[in-house]
Amino acid sequence: MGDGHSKEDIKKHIKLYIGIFIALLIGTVLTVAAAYVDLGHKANIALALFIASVKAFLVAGFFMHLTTEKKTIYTILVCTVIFFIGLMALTIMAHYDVPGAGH
Amino acid sequence: MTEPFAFLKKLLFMPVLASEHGKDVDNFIIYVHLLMGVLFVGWFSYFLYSLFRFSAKRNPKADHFGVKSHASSYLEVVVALVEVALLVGFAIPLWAKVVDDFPKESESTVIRVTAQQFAWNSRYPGKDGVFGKRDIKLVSGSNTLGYDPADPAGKDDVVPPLNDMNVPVNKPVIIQLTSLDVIHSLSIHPFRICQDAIPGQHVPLHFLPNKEGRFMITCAQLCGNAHYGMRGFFTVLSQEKYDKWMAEKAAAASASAGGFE
Amino acid sequence: MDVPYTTKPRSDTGLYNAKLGIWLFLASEVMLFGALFSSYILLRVNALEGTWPHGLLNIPIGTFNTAVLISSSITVVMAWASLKLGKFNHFKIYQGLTILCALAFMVIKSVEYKDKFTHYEVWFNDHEKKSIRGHIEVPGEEGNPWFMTHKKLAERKIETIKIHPDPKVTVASGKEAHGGAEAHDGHGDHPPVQEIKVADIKRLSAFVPAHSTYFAIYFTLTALHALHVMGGALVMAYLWGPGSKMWKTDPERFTNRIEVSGLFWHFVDLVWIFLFPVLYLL
Amino acid sequence: MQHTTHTAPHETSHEHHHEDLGFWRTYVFSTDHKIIGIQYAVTSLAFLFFGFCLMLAMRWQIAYPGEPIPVVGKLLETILGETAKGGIMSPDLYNVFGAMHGTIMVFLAVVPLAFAGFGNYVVPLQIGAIDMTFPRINMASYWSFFIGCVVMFFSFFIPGGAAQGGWTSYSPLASTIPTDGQTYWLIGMVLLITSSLLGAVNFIATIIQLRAPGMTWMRLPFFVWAQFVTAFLLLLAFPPLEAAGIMQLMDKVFGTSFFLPTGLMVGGQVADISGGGSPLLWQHLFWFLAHPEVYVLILPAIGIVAEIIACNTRKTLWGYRSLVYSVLAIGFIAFIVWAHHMYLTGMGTKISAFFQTTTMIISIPSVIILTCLFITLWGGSIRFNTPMLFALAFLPMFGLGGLTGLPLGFSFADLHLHDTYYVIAHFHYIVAPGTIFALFAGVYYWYPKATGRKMNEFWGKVHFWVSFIAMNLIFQPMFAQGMAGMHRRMYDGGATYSGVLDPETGDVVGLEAFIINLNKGITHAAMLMAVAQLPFIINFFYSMFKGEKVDDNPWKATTLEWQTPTPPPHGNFTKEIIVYRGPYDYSLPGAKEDYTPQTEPNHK
Ligand code: HEA
Ligand code: HEA
Ligand code: CUA
Ligand SMILES: [Cu+2]
Repeated sequence: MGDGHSKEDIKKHIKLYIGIFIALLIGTVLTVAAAYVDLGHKANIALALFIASVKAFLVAGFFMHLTTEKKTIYTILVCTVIFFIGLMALTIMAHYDVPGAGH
Repeated sequence: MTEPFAFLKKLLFMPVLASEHGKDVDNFIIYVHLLMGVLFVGWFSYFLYSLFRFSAKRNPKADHFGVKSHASSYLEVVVALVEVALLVGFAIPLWAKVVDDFPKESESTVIRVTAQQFAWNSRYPGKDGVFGKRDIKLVSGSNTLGYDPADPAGKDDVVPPLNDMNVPVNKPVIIQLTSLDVIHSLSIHPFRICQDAIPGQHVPLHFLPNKEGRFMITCAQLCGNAHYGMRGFFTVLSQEKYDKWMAEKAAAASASAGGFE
Repeated sequence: MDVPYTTKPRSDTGLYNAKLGIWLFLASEVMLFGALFSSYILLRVNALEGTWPHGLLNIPIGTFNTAVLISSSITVVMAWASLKLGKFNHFKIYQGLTILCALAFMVIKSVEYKDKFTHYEVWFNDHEKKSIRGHIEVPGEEGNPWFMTHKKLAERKIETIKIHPDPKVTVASGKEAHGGAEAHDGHGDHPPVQEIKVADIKRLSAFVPAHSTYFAIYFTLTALHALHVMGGALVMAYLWGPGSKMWKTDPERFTNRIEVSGLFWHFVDLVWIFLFPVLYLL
Repeated sequence: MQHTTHTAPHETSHEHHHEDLGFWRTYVFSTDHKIIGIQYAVTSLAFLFFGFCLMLAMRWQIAYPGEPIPVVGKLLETILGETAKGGIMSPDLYNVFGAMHGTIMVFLAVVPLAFAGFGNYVVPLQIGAIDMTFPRINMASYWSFFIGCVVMFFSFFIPGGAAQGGWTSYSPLASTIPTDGQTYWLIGMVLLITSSLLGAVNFIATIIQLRAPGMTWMRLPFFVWAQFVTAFLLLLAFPPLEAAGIMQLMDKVFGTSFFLPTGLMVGGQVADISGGGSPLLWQHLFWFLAHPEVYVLILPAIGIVAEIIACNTRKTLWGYRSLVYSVLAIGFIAFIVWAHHMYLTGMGTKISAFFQTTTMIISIPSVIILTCLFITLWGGSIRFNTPMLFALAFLPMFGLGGLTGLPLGFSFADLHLHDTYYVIAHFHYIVAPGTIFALFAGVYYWYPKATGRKMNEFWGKVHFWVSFIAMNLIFQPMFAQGMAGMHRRMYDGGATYSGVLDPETGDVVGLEAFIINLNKGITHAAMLMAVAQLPFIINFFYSMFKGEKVDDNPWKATTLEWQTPTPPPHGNFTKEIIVYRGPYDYSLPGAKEDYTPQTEPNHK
């Protein structure tokens, strides 16, 4: 397991983990609070998804060590994300692009 | 028109043609098949020749490297270019015409076609040129299409018998297509049209029939055990005959009042 | 004859087998939940004006459950870090806490589910009339029945039922709606109990999947997520109990197992991070 | 967690008492990739045969609508009752058989044979690994597949029979047919998907982690590359179908409306559902899998063909790198072409332009692959043995099928061709005389590795020539039928749409009689095809015991699977494997023999 995971490193990591834990809790509170503020429907959605993405980044990046992962893993995940976005975006766009749009 | 292709169309077993844009469809199919034909004949001859020339009997010692030239790359580029040409020059603009360039409703025969297991309902707007109001909340066993019986615009709507639609020749047709139950597909080969009828969705399509005659509607989407029998007729008439037919049906409709199935 | 790289990473990829394996598996999970997510969005933009229910979930409980799951993900890294530091006892504690969190999550989730199964909406044949949400009383049933439907009412030849409509409350996103589970006695003013003729009812449904596409996707997503929680909890319980013997024989491999199961657990957490706002708040 | 492997005790017990595993652990619940490969292969060959039998019955009905099925008619009536009354196929039974032919051929026959069967047997050998990375997951994958097969097979015998919504299972049809067939189908699919996912994880991990020293990426046999990309397709494309399957199952079992719109009618009544779903959502999720799935059907086949062609031309594959980049490109683009199956669901200009473009782009790597294989022939010294014959026939057959994909790829031409027999002919040319021939080739080619004996050459050639002719007689006329406007999934083979007279003019409306009559010829050819399989089946079993004994490397091939004893023992290799060279060093200038195995060091 070597890299970055020696005992000293781990001890440093633990501090980071606790920091992230607190950030996640704050993020949760923020998400709920933001939902009660009426910013307009679209803005509410955007904000909620933004906070969720930040939290997801913290979990994936640090708890799952993705910030220091190997190239193989990155390649796999990047492809996956591209395909996921393709699936979602194209399906939804196809829903809006129908015959007689100018009709 | 396309004399040089008449033979190819026969060779490809294409059925009669009775619509304006159908010419483009046929020509386009032929262009693609020409590309395919060239590739097939070229590669196939090469293939047979190599099998003959390089059989172990004739050529006991193989050459590790074989072909050194990269001529085939040019061939691949050519194939790609032809595909781009077909795509940009024909397929995309022609498709745009089919799905977007709708004729004016006032100058067309407008029909609402609703598929159901296993028949085709049709509805014409009648004299006023306006269909009755439809509301999804009104849908019930006796009013499957959800037309508002109170709406005056719907009173003169004409509903011919199932599976039988008529239109005048040389006048654009707009069909608004939907389905009651499962997905069907309205396919009329002589017009080179095909469109899925999807419950919950109303998809418009248009074409210009340019030949009188009686044509068959095929259901092109598996829709249950009698899918194979979901046949209908689409008849293109001269304007006079059409008017006569329409008058008959309109009279029948007002006799039965409301125009409901 | 051992399959190589079960413990030590392969030098050119820098990975041991199980780590690569779990990431591949997670990639496919991304596509699984991703497809359901896409479906959620499509169904939602597809919904007819005003038919997408809002504010029917219990936000405080949801928030609390989110916190529970987040806590479990810190304990799960701590469990792994403890092993890295060679502190097996700390590992036992953290791993135990993780499993408890998982259990707590499941218990809370089932309470939420139960609430939904006994909470109703009634639509009327007269489509001018607005639907009513609330708890119902049905003759022959004690208290608030589970999973009642208009079909069952008709089958039992019941003629009238009573409904206790939910108080009006303001929910997330400032929208006004009939309150969800959080609007129990206490706040809001209670509209009077109404008597309803079964003959007037077009549909009656508890907040079950069949209620609406919203609840359909809510239950599908959360149940699938809950299955993952249970699966993860089982594996972690195994590694906490009988599986932990491996610490004595092959500590490095055991640590790897904890890391790999942790990766799975974080993923489950990650999914929830998105599910919570999307299902509860928007 | 589930991704850990062999526990240590298991391992040691292997080392010390080899024979102790007993029959069950050695042949049934085995974790050895070779046994699992053979299990997959045998199961899927049985289903291949079964899928074909379904089609034979259907072909009879298409050619002779309403006439009792010869030979098996009575039997069908006994087993299935009402739906085969008097030995005549009912429309429901036709739809059951049609849906299950598609499902079985794709998910229970070709994929498990090409990907899991050959893949399991050959990939670890070819990369010099002792087994798959996760042997126990490998076993779980097979058993999940097997249970899925049992569920699918069992569903024929429940009341109302198996699924009848086509292999595409479009909602609302599939979810509103009142029988339970679809529910079984969905449960079966979830099991099959699970199996594929486990298999895919295993293949990818194996290829990344367990390559022997010296086996760099560019020294991998092309078959391994093909399997690698295939595994990714399965890994990432299947989950959306699983999601869709779960949703359709919810629709069937819990009365939800994921795919059912508001106002839907079922059986003439307004459906008692919440509504609000989208039928097209199912199609998107289905085709998101099903297009990549067609490459799952073809890539392993291409891999097999490449191996056999290199070996039997005694030449290196021409353009190995282009081949590799092409399959990678196919693997990537395969995820964004799916909606070319949905042009006629009501698609605007922009989206259709996008999907037409990607569809054309993905055809280019296919052209490159075929070109490379064709050019490989030039300068070779071609041995026409049975595997080679099948592999060679694959090329023009796949070519024909692929080329006829091009018109379908344009939405404008699809107006005329959609859902006609032209589509049926298009993909059968790829999967039947294409993939199936490649699979036959693979069976003939690797048979000596698995059994130590060769299959009989003479009967192999008979099998080849009759099959080759029959296949073309079956599928070639379908192009004409499709062009003429004959649609697929027609219980009476299109008779209803044929030869009606216009009461006024007396003109014939609909399909011409001779187009319908082609049905008879096709059916007879399919029967010939069935007969042509007899030599194969007999040869297959006979040669196991009586076939000509051969040494470890009967084809004089270079890749690693031929560097092991035959059949390979548990653990595969008896010597340490180090790879020194690319996979196809045939007829190297200056070499003693006309092949130089990958394990041969350079003597410079
Ligand atoms: C393995 C299976 C497989 C493969 C590889 C392909 C490959 C392709 N397919 Fe096909 N397809 C199917 C299986 C397959 N398909 C199935 C099963 C269906 C029907 C599903 C259903 O509805 O039930 C279908 C349906 C289908 C449709 C939908 C039709 C419709 O329903 O209306 C379309 C449309 O774009 C399409 C296009 C293509 C294209 C462009 C390719 C391209 O990738 C092809 C590229 C290949 C080439 C271009 C060949 C190049 C060859 C040469 C250059 C050499 C020629 C030399 C000689 C012949 C000697 N296919
Ligand atoms: C991989 C996929 C695959 C394969 C290989 C085949 C193979 C064949 N298919 Fe099929 N087919 C489909 C996939 C496939 N099909 C799909 C997806 C559909 C659409 C379904 C739908 O509409 O939903 C379809 C539909 C379909 C139709 C259209 C039906 C309709 O629309 O109503 C027809 C019609 O003729 C047909 C015919 C055939 C024939 C004659 C073969 C022959 O080529 C079969 C040849 C097979 C053999 C010859 C078997 C040999 C087996 C052995 C030798 C076993 C040996 C055993 C041991 C040694 C143990 N198929
Ligand atoms: Cu309607 Cu098929
Ligand atoms: Cu496709």
